[in-house]
Amino acid sequence: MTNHWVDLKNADVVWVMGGNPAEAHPCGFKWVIEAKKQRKAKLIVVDPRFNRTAAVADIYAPIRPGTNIAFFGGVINYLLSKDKIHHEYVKHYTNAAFLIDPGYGFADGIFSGYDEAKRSYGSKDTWKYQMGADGFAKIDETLQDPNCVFQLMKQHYARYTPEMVSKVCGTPQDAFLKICELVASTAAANRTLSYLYALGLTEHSNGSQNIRCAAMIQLLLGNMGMAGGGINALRGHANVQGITDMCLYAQVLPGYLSAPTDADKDHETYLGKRTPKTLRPNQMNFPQNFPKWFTSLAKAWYGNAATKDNGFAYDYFPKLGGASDALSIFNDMYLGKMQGFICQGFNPLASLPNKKKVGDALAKLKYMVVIDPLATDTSEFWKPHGEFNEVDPTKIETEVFRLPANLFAETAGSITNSGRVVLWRWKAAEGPGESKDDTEIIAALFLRLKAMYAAEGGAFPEPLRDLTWTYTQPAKPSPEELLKEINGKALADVVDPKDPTKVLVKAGEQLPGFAMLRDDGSTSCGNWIYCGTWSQAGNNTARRDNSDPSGLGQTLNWGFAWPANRRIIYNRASADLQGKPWDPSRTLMKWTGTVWGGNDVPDMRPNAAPEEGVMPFIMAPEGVARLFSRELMTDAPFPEHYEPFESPLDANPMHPGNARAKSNPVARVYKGDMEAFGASKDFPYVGTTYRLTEHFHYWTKFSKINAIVQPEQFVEIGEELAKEKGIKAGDKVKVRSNRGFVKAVAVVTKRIKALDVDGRKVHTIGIPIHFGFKGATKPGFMSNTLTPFVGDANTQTPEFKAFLVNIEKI
Amino acid sequence: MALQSLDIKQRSATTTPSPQARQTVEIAKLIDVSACIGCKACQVACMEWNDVRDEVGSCAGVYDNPMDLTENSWTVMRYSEVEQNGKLEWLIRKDGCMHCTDPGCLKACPAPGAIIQYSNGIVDFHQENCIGCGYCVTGCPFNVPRISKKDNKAYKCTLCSDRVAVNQAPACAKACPTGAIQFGSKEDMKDYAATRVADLKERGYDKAGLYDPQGVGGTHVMYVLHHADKPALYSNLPENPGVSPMVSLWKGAAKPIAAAALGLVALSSLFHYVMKGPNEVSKEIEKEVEKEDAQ
Amino acid sequence: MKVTRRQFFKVCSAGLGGSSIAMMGFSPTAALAEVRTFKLARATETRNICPYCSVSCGVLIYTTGDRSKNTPGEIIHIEGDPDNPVNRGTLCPKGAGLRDMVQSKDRLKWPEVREAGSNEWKRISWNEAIERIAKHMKADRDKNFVAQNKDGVTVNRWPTLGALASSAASNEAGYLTVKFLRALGVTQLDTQARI
Amino acid sequence: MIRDPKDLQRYTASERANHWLVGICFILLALSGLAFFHPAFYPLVQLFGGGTWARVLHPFIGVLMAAAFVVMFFRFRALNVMTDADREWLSRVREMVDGNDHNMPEQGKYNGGQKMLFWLLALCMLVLMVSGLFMWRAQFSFPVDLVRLASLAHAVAGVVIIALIIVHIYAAIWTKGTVRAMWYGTVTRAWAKQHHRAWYRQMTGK
Repeated sequence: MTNHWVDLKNADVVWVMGGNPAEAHPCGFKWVIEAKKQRKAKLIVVDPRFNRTAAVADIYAPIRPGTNIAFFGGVINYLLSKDKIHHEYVKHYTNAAFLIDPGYGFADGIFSGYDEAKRSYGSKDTWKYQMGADGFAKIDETLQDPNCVFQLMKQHYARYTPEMVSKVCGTPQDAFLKICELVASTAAANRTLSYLYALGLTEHSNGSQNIRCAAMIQLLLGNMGMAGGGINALRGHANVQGITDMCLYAQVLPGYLSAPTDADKDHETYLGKRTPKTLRPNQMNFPQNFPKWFTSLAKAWYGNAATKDNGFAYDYFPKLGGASDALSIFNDMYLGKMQGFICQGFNPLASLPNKKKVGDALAKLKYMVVIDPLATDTSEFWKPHGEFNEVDPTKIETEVFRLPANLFAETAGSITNSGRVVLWRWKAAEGPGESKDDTEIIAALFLRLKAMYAAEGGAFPEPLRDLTWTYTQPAKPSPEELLKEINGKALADVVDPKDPTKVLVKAGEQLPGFAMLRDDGSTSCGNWIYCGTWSQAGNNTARRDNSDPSGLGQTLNWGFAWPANRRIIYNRASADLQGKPWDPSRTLMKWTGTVWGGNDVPDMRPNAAPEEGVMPFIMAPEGVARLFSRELMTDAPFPEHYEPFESPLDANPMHPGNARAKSNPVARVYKGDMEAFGASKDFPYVGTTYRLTEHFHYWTKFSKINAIVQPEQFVEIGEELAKEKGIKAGDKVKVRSNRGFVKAVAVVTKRIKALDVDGRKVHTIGIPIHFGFKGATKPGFMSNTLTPFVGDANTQTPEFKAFLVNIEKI
Repeated sequence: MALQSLDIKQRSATTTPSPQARQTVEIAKLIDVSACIGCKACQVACMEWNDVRDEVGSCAGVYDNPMDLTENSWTVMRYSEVEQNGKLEWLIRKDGCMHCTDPGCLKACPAPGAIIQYSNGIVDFHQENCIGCGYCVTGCPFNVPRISKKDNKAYKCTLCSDRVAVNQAPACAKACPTGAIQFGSKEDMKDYAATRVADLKERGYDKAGLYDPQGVGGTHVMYVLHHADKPALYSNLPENPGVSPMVSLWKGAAKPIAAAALGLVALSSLFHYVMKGPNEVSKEIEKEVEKEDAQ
Repeated sequence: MKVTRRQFFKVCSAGLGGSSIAMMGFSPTAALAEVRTFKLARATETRNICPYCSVSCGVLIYTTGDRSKNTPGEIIHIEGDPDNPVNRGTLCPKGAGLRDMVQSKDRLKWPEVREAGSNEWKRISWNEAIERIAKHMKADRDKNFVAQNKDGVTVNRWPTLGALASSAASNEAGYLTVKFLRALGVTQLDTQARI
Repeated sequence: MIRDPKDLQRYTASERANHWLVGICFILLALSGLAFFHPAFYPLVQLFGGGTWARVLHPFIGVLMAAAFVVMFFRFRALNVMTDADREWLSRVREMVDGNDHNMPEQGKYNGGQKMLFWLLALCMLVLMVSGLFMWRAQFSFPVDLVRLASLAHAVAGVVIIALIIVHIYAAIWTKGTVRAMWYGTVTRAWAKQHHRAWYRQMTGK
């Protein structure tokens, strides 16, 4: 979230598309209801199903799964063609005025530079800015240059007419236009729209571009950085934000530091590539501090073994050789390239696409370690559970270990909510039996391996030998010690760069914030964005002063929000060029004459006077937000509609003549998975998966109370399809995709309507995800038996939201 | 003896009034259906606070689960899909005890002290006094109480009388994520409801209104409805609920009339005997029979 | 009430006994109307955070006892923390039922192993579990570690161990996990966040 | 009372047992039923071991009574067919009540009043039995409106039957020499001649 949960109450319009907060985040959704009650806000819901969020919406419109970009494109076209944009904001705070390479082009659904053989945009040179002789990007403040982003954008989205939107999405035109009108009303400086989404946008083969669309609309309306505005990813798990921040994934190191790859052969190359050049004069270009962050991390991990001479233990950091994400890992596993697998609090048998493939992959391992509080389905992938899991254990050689971990109530530590607020939790009880904290389990494994390497030697033992492990009880690192390490401390006196005699932080002291980080090895910090969580003042995540003097819900003394306790990021954009708030009644930030002040921690150098022209988007080397994403995305600089990989249509209605442009032309598809896609003649209906409010993923099926309120797997179908197929509510049905089938109870509803798409009728079948063969709910099939093994071209998030199925009564 | 954490207004099967001197605040729970997302948090919070768990059931082709109120499910969400003038609405109502001012259950209950109405408006069942006859079910105009198959006692929402007694809100009201359930004095709740109704009218729901049915003297669980003119849309919420005339007659007029009638019959018999004397076999006939014997 | 024959005889005899006692004047007095005692009285309250979605609602966990040495507390109730500015004491159906998750019948209590080809779990000690896992890992790592790629660039990675990390673990647990895995050279690493 | 071998057998042992089975059931049912009906009578539940026991036992006793009554009904049905003489008797019942039975028409084994009582009891029993089943929540579940109607009907029929039984008992007490018929089965011939002359003739042939 750019904003935070309570801030939703400051919105005038709330637009939910690609999420279902009433069901998945009810307690956060209260702030939408609050906005409706207190500000007379209007709620827009666009979703294939009339869901429980729609039940309290002011406007609901249906949409065919997988066609969000067509819808967004239509809204962008409406805003641009009707001139309903926040002009000042767009001109100064976005890259609308930037000139793009004249070679840039877009034809028949494909952008310039496409390499069909590699299914990628090999050269993205034409997607770059025109650079001036001064070394900065060229701009045209009049926005008239045909190569400026603004004009290119107008041209690109002119094709997304209301008729086209309706043709592609199946959304009735009048509903679409009503939504456009309401969205456009927030172009006014004193009105804001808050955009809410979750996996309904991300779980598509063009998921990242979906989100970019929403961000572009918010920029055109001038709603980014505003109270009651922003792009708000609702996010799934309690600490999905924190674990993402800690970067437990291959591409980055803690704090989103891009991890070294094979191309970064040494420390210098590595840092050089990751320290961007400023693209416009006077901009902060904050990422240029990358070397300070990386060095401090290396010092936190390898202490004295990380020296200037060895590139701060650069070689201790493994280099990424290729794709590495849940899909690629399981594909490698499936191909027999993996030996072991550690599964910590994760149930991939249920949560990755194509259950059959996942199970087969696990069966090829030599060993698997499950660390979990619960007896998950994954831990028993080898065990026959009737028709729900048909396997032959005698043929599965994997040795599976199951280690009991403590749950939230049994462990202390911090978590980070989707509003980026880091909060401390206290231990309430002991875990059952012999269960242990995750940290104890990791420590046990580490200490054993370290001892074994020390005794026997082996491959590259140095990182294990040198890894800092200075915890008071090495077998039991305390969360307090760990958070202190994450925050970081001064290893030597940290001095003011402008005045070396002035000591800012004494050696040994906890750092107050990331501004103190140094690239000379004098600071250590496990995660730069968490710097400030445990300063000399103590544990800031445990702060419990919930006072809210501004009334905006900022509660600056409650826990600690990264970065720098900032509650709304880009908040400098809530004021105009001169530093006056666009809406004084919701002031976040204003120029006081000497410094930036207001009701938040400024997202700006505090003394950067408006005359300096330092723009609000300090993490971008341009200083402004990108309507055109240059070469930063793999698949498009402007989002473009492509069909899901399993589409009920024969062609992309926007590019009927070009088969290459039917689905995302650069999305990765593995061998075998392409063949496993189904065709619309065999599987004529669109399947989409989702959560129900009564359950949380694959956990609450273990909780009796939740099993009581939603006991059994079902699928939802519209009345019209039900009639066609002779299905009544409560009947057992079989839903098939090209990868398998599930049996479930039919819920027949008025809430899913057949849509009129490109001249044909498209029915949608809704498939909740929460059930499996383990737990207190009735044993059932896993919905991922049906889903296709393909992900978003940028993030590889699987396409769970749009695929093809058939249905029959049994 | 400690005995009473809330003042009692009336108790079942008791002909004399309870102490009435203390004036306490009447409370109410307001359910704003227009803000309800049907998430069932109230259902779960209720089960959790009251330590009741139903058996895990099955899906019957609808979102409702458990399908109906039971001795372990004191509140359930009822979902109805309503399409009017081309507009689809998903009307979701939290069903449970309404805590009537004139409670039909209490009226019908034959067991003294099994049903108590507190002066704050809560109608509570005391299972230790309950004899399991089910008259409360017969008496209730909202079809709420349920008799447990396990112990044959009647159960229903207590409005968390144990929480309210220590000045806490009912578990459902505290949990409700969207604030669709509010809890406070009945007067405050009515005022708040008025603001909600005004908001709904502004949003085009001309017939929005408060459901506080006077047929049962008003209730201590009230609804804000977008279509107050058609409560039946909300999974058959009764339009004009009242204690059934049959129940009123049975547990009302019938009682004194019957007692009087029986007394009258018994007394008439007595007085008849006293006044007319016994109906003995006449001497004449005895003699006749003796004569016959002699023959 | 369903009454079996045997129960019925019991009923008869008990009824007879009961009624004769009653007739002699031993009838029990009716219980007075008292509400259920507030069940949290003197329970220990701990502030925590719901582990489900990322609204991260504050919760209050109530345990029996007072944390004295001999009374390991049992969780008796969980409800919303009114101080938390986001949830303000409210909880959703998942959060409101957290106690049933903590006390789920499917909680793991001790380390177990399922050996190759077996159809069952075997309980093992922590020591054995860690030993066996570490042996597997070391053998795998020593065999499959890639110090340099084919272009001679030092890459120091272990490509044959995959790891998927929880999105429910604490920041500290996540941090320690990534620190450990990266030190081993693991690159086949991903998290729930992607899904 | 001295028993005379010439006394007339009015009821067989089995008929008497049948009657008293119904009678005992009735008393238990009336006591427990009244307890449920009116709080003033609630303390009567103590006779049954408390409210819950009373609630549990009442319907079972009811079933027993119903069964016993059905037997009794078929035993006595034929004897209770109304005749013109009964109707005549009934039309002059005031005289009877007044203690002046000299001019009452000749009656068979049962007079018009007894016959009417018989049929009214049968009717009440039927209503009680059927409505009682509807109200028996421990065993059955019927639509609530039906249960409400049943509850009212049960109460009304219950009160009526109690009143009838009071009349029945009183009549037995009032008419001296009657009660023994139900104790040991016989009545004196004089009693029979006085109150049921037609039956007397039939029995004695006189």
